[in-house]
Amino acid sequence: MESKQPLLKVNNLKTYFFTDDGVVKAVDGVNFEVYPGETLGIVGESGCGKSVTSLSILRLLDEKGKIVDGEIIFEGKDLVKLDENKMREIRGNDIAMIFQEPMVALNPVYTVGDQIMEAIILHQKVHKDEARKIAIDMLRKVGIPEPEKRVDEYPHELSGGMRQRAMIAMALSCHPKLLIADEPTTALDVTIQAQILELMKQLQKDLDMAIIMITHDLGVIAEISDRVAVMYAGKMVEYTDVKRLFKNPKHPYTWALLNAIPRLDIEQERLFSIPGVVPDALHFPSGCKFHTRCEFATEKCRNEEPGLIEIEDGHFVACWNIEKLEAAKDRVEVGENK
Amino acid sequence: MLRDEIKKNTKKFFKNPTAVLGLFLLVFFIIIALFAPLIAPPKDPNNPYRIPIATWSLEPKPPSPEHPFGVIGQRDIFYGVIWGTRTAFRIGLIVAGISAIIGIIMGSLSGYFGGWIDEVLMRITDIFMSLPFLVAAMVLTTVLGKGLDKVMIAMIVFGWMGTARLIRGNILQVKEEQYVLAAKALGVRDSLIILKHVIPNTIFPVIVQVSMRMGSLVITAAALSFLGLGAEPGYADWGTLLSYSRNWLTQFDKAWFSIVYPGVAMVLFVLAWNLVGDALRDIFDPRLRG
Amino acid sequence: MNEIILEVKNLKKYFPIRAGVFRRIVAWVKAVDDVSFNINRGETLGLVGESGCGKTTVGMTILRLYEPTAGQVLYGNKDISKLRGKELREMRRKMQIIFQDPYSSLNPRMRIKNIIAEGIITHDIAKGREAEHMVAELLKRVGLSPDQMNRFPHEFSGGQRQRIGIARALAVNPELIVCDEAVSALDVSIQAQILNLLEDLQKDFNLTYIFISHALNVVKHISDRVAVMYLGKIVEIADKKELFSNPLHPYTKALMSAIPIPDPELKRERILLKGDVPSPINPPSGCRFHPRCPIADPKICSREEPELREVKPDHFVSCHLV
Amino acid sequence: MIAYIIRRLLLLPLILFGVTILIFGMLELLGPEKLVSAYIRGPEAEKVAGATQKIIEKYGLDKPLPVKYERWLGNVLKGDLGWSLVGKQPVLSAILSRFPYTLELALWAIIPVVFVGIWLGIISAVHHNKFLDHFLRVFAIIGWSFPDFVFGLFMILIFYTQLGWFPPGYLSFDMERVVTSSQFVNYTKMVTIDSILNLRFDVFLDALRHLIAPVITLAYLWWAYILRITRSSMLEVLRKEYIRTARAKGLSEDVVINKHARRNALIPVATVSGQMIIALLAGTVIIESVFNRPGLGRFVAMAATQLDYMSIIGGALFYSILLVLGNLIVDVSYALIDPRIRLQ
Amino acid sequence: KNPDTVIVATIGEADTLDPHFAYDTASGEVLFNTYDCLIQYKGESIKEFEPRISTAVPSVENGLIKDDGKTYVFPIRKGVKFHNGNDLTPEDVEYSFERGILFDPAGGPMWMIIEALFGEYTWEDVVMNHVKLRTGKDMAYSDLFAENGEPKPEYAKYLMEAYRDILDPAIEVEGDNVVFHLVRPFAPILYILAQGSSWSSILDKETCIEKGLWDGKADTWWKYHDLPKEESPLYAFENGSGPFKLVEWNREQQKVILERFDDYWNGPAKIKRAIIWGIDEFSTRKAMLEKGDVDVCYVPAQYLSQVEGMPGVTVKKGLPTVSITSLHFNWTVAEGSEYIGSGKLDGNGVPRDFFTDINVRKAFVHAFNYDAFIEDVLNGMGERVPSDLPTGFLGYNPDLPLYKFDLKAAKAALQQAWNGEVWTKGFKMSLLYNTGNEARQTAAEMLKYYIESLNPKFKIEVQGVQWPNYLSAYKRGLLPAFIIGWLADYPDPHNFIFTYYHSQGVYGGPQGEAYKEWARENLDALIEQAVQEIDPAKRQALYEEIQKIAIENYIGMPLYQPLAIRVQRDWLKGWYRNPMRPGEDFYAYWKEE
Ligand SMILES: Nc1ncnc2c1ncn2[C@@H]1O[C@H](COP(=O)(O)OP(=O)(O)OP(=O)(O)O)[C@@H](O)[C@H]1O
Ligand SMILES: Nc1ncnc2c1ncn2[C@@H]1O[C@H](COP(=O)(O)OP(=O)(O)OP(=O)(O)O)[C@@H](O)[C@H]1O
Ligand SMILES: [Mg+2]
Ligand SMILES: [Mg+2]
Repeated sequence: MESKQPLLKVNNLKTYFFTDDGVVKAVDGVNFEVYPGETLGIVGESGCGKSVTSLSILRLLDEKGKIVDGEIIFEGKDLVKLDENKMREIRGNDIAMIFQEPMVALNPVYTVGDQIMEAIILHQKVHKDEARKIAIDMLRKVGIPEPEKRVDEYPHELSGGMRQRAMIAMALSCHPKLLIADEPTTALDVTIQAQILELMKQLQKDLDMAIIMITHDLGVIAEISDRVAVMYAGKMVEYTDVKRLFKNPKHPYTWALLNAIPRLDIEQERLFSIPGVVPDALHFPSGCKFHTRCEFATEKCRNEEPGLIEIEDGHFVACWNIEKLEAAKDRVEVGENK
Repeated sequence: MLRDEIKKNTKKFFKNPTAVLGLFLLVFFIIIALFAPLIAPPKDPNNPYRIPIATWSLEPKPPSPEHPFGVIGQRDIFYGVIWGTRTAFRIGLIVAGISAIIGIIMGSLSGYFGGWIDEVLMRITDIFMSLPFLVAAMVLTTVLGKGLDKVMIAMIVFGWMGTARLIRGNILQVKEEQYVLAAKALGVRDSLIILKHVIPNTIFPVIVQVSMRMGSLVITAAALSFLGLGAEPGYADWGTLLSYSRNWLTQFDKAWFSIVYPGVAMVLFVLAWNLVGDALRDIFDPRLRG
Repeated sequence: MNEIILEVKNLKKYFPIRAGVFRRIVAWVKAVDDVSFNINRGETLGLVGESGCGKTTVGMTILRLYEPTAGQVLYGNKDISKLRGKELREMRRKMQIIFQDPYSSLNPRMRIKNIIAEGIITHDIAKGREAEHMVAELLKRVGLSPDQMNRFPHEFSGGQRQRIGIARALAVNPELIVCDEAVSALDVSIQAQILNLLEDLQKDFNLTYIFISHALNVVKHISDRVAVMYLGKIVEIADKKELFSNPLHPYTKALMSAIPIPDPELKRERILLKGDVPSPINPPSGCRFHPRCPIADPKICSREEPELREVKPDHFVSCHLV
Repeated sequence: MIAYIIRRLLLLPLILFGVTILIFGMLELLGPEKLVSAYIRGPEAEKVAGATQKIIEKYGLDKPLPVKYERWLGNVLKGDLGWSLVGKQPVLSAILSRFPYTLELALWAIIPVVFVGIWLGIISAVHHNKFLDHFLRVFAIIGWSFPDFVFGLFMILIFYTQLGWFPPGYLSFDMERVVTSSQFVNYTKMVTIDSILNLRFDVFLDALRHLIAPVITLAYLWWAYILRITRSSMLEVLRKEYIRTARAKGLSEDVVINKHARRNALIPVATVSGQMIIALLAGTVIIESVFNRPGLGRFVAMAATQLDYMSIIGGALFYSILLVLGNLIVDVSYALIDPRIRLQ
Repeated sequence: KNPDTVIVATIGEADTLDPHFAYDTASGEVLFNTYDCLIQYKGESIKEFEPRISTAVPSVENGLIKDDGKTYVFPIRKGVKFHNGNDLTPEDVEYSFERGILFDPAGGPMWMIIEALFGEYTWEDVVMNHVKLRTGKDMAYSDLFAENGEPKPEYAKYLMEAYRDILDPAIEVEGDNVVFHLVRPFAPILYILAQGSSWSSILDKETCIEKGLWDGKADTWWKYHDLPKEESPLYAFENGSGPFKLVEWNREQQKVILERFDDYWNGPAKIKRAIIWGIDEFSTRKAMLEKGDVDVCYVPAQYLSQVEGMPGVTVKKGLPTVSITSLHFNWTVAEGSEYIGSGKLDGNGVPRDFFTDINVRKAFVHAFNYDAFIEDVLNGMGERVPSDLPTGFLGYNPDLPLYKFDLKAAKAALQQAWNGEVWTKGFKMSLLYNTGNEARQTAAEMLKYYIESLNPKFKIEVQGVQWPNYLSAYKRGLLPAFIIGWLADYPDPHNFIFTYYHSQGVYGGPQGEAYKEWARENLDALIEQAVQEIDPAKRQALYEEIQKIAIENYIGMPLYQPLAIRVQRDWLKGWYRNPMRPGEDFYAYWKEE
């Protein structure tokens, strides 16, 4: 992996919202890179800034949101500085995106086909009939039965799973190099989620694209990602490859999170619970953002913000008390594999 | 806390310059209405809404120290504008208030009970809505006979349907809210559920609606007066004052003060309510915020 | 432990679909179609299934928030569906519900105090000072500070609101609580808090839960027995350990395999189901699962409706091919 | 959808029946004494003593209610709405002959209202919270607060009294003569259309000159209204996920707004435009009176001031039929924009 | 502008073009220009006549008035053509009057001719008198008819007789003459027949029968009796012989367009086209006058200042009229009136018979500033008259005393009224006016102002109601006092004196039962005597006496006799003033810069 050049490199990204109530530091220093063909998972609880991160990459923030610092290097260009026209050429063409709610992410007054063809005509500069063919092809590829018929249907005529497939077809119609999937399966049933995840893996292989998979479901992360970034309150707290993360989490938050999920594969007497609530983005705590809920927190945590440091090769953690966690891991009985 | 909520909303309200302007105007008009007897002392305290005759001549007289806004139709415009403020408030508050109450009753019955009650009430609502408001008010006023009270009755009779529909829609929505189910599951009586859960959660849009209607009601009443169907001549009412100007329109020097003073009073009054209503809507109805 | 507290017999709930010129009923949503099970005092029955399969409807019908179309719900030995007026209200005291949505389940214009006290006052359990005292106790019990009882719901986070919902349910000393997706809307870290709380409360008050969720892992964690629903029917019901170690119905199997497990090294075989969940308006004939079933036998499955059979002690399955 | 329309069509007679009861009820509030004036009038007519009683008997004004209603409804169904004192004609023909004037005025007003209003609304939403937006908002709210007759008075004061540009009335004399001459074919009775069909552009321009002030007066308020609706609807739509999807595809802002956002934003606008057209037609009651234009509006206003009950009642009935049919049309067209409804 | 067209901007609009139904000036104006009458007023005079269709004006001297004033002979002009080209014959004249009398619509004008010929006020009364004579029974006209509208068989012949024996002989063709036979002398008859009286217009018999008017037969006339206005075929159609033809009556625009009749017997008119346009909004009318778009413009007195001095516009003021506006008292207010407060003399109302006390009437009469009213409100466009008889009429005497504005006298009278009770207890009543009539409104306000200034316990509420409601209220006797005007139907004192003072007069009734009784005792006989007197000098004396009685008894307060204003463009020539003419005489006009 190291041999390759990263496709996308995000450096110290800071995206703030300037609202009437104050400045929301939704993303406050995020670094990661995505290599061609790999899947980067971004995981974190609601409101931690996952979506804002992805929207920042495509520069689709609303007028209140500003990228205040950092760079987003895609194929050598800094997207933050790119002019709007150039950016538009990248959107949908080089980087595509799918959203959480397939119900509302499609325009209700145009047919699915229309909406897919739009991007094709725009980026591939083909004729309408040609575009339609491509669209039908695409729909078939994502496993929609009778694509010739479905192409002329309106979104509300499709089921949730179908719509998400159509969204995927739309995103992939121009063969992007990077697909950003923002919780693509959260709104779907598990059996459908399984279908979609399978489809995405398949398509990734076929098209050789990189994926940024955003989710709050650690199960999905485990299933699909190569590397994982864990976010908490606008910050990256841990960043490493998927196996290491699940086997040997180094950040107290990651660790607690893993133990808080009820699991199918192991018996748990009692769930580990993280006290308190996710802090409100307007009033982030000082120092380490997690210190209010962290059992290892010290005076230092309260006052100084830990940086993301590479504690071992390719494993980044932002915590002052890594050792304390190691010690505690033995104390806490998490349960055993069946 | 409620106080916090109020504080927050108040803060939001005061951040909006147009809302503040509206509130300022409104307060201004309220003060004028309250102190009308001091600002323009009535000649006949039993009948203060009748503008005293300033001169026998029908000719308009331009503003003078004695009649600061001039005289039209033998009446002192200043007096008419001042007491017209009271008239405007009376029309707006009474009509908007009573029709809102009727609307709330009809809407709640319809929305909460549903079924045939809903069907019947909604068809009745449809029927009343099948007449354009202005025309309907005009017809009923004509039938009832002239006079501001008749205009008000007419506007009430044809003015409740909007509220009824709004309330019904909201109730249908609130009825599905889980807290209503929860109350039901707790064994709370239907009547209490309406009173404690449903109405409080539907009433704010009605308040917004009422404040937005205030202005248009005053306009409609004035329009009827202007056409000669509303208040009788000599009544302290802006529309009536404006109707005097009709026949002097072609002469700028004789018409301008009779149009400008009551006209501006009216525009500002309506503007005040609309600004306040707009701001309230922004606060209470986040869907339309922006 | 084996006293049956609630018995559901052949429960059906159909919702009419009105359409056409005269708003006539043109079809029925068979949201719950012939469901039977029972619950013992003090146990937790998990109810899982995908969205739209009728879980909520079961819960609501049990509480008579919906009128059942057919069937019986016996509480103790009273048929709830026949109760009226005072008796019904009395019964409602014994059964409570906690909702999924922590936002819409609390009246935004009422203080926490009044929300929780509503049941206490309705059932004349206490009044005034005393009621307030009880509210304070309840708040403490669900892990909130009594100082907060004068606040409004929107001042609380999702997890806190869910606690308030729980306190409201507890206020009337219920015996049975239906938890409808009580933790689905919560973040993982909060979800764990609430699940733990529910478990503690169950122990302390000897509560019986019907725990409705689409998340198999959560159900597995909290339940004693689990019923799996598909399109308005129970397809499998068994003791938790039995069900998870030995699922018999192909749907149960598929469901289990579909759940992603947070362990990248665990490689499982996936049973991928075809297509979407069909609509409950015109459910497939025969076994409702047959169009998606990987092992369906075209001869019987599409024709005959399988019955819920006890294939092992206390393990019921409704499948022709088990 | 079709079922819905059919249902609406079936409800239509019911509603209209209700409307007749409502209207007849109002008529009956008068009592026979006052109704007499619907049959005779004028000081001269009163010179003959005993005429009142004769009229009451002749028209059966003292009969019991249901009998009167039946008779009245029977007449209404036959198209006999009584005699219009103001119109000097049977009420129905009085209404029908005046309606084209009003329709013409309303149509002319609708064009700027819809086009300009929607255009401004979109601009305002796109420039959300910028200067232009604030400006248009203020413009809108002032417009919404301006009573139409006051605005009309100002228009006359400025554009006729002072500047002499836009005269009140309907046509100037020479043109009037052209229109009434036998060479001029009145296809629609709407002079702006007829003049073009007759290739008389001088007439057209003259008609336009008379139309401008009332059209602006009528339109200004509704501009403001449509602007507001469009703006908030557009703002709501612009926050929708599918707009983000469209942007994520790399579409230009133009396409996003004009294709993806506008159509969705216009759906709620379509509903209010139905009400608006009705209100606009009703608004001519005042505008036509202020600008001294012939038409249904002024007819009704005159009928009301002169207590010509048959005409007001007939006018009200006519307006309500327009309204009911108008709403039906709006609902249908609504469905045409929104496939979610169309395909139900 | 428009050299051969005259455009008149006025208010209101013709009510009907059926001459026998039309009873308003707006209709009269159209009929005046499209039909001919037997005779016409001579120029500006309202006392002298000229021939028109009749080649001579009947007089005792020329022998055309015979039998002591009971027979009138009209020699009919030859060569007169109707607009459709038909010739006008004596039969047409006979038919016209007979049709009108048989038609006699309720509320129509035909009572004048019927009164002149038969001494009754409606044709139905004439018929019923006949039936009574023949059967001895007192019945209502409607009793003669069966359910299906046909006459009951037993009465059919009386109906036929009514025409054959009464009406037909009353108007007869004798050679080239038409002869009227009156049952008694009736002094005003020539006025009633003169041009300007639309009810005396000459119709074309042939066209009328074609159009479905009365077919001229004796046995079906009742089918054509009292038809609704709109059912008359002449409603919006004319085929007169007048100088102008009706081109269009555009009811949407309240516009009547007339065109010159080239075959007019007296030679074609000088202008080609005349338009009468109803524009209710004064401002609009004025603006059009200013721009020269209209030639004549109706201007209410209070807006006089707006047109005076307008370039290119002639304003003539102070023109005489034949109308009176006065306030009369109701001596017996009808029961249930809402306008007399409590109905008792308790300070919160007035008793129903409040005005029977002459002191009350006297006080009211003195509490009005007549001169200020005329000066300020009417801009001087009014004249004071001592009684309800306009100046210039027979019987008018400028030496009769005018009421004075005298608050002291008013106060004294009120202190005496009702044995002083009025003064100590106070009273309260309403004065109504019809909305839109600013003059009347101000009159009411003024009376209120001065009465209330006498004693703070006096309360008069001034209330505006719409015209029809006003009419109905005063006619039902609900108003304690009412302001009303009368416009002459014909310029004879009878038309005013009878109306205001006779117990059966139109305004007699609303003055209450007590007044009627009083009038029967004191005035009725005198009034009846006066109308039958042919000698003008004797009539003058009789009318003066009547007026004296009225003035002394404070029967009403004549507020003013309006003076008219003429506002027209300078370029319109040929105008002359005749107060009996209902509007413009386009035949006389031409235009010249
Ligand atoms: N348009 C916006 N205006 C103001 N604040 C915003 C806006 N969008 C997001 N935020 C804030 O930014 C923070 C991060 O939001 P984001 O949507 O990235 O969270 P997320 O991790 O995607 O959560 P979820 O799992 O709920 O989607 C939140 O606190 C949110 O309130
Ligand atoms: N009030 C209702 N009227 C009509 N249909 C209803 C109603 N409530 C539920 N349904 C339908 O009944 C079926 C079962 O609904 P239910 O809410 O019980 O499912 P669920 O299993 O709880 O789903 P979820 O996981 O989405 O909450 C669904 O198809 C739903 O659309
Ligand atoms: Mg997100
Ligand atoms: Mg559910």
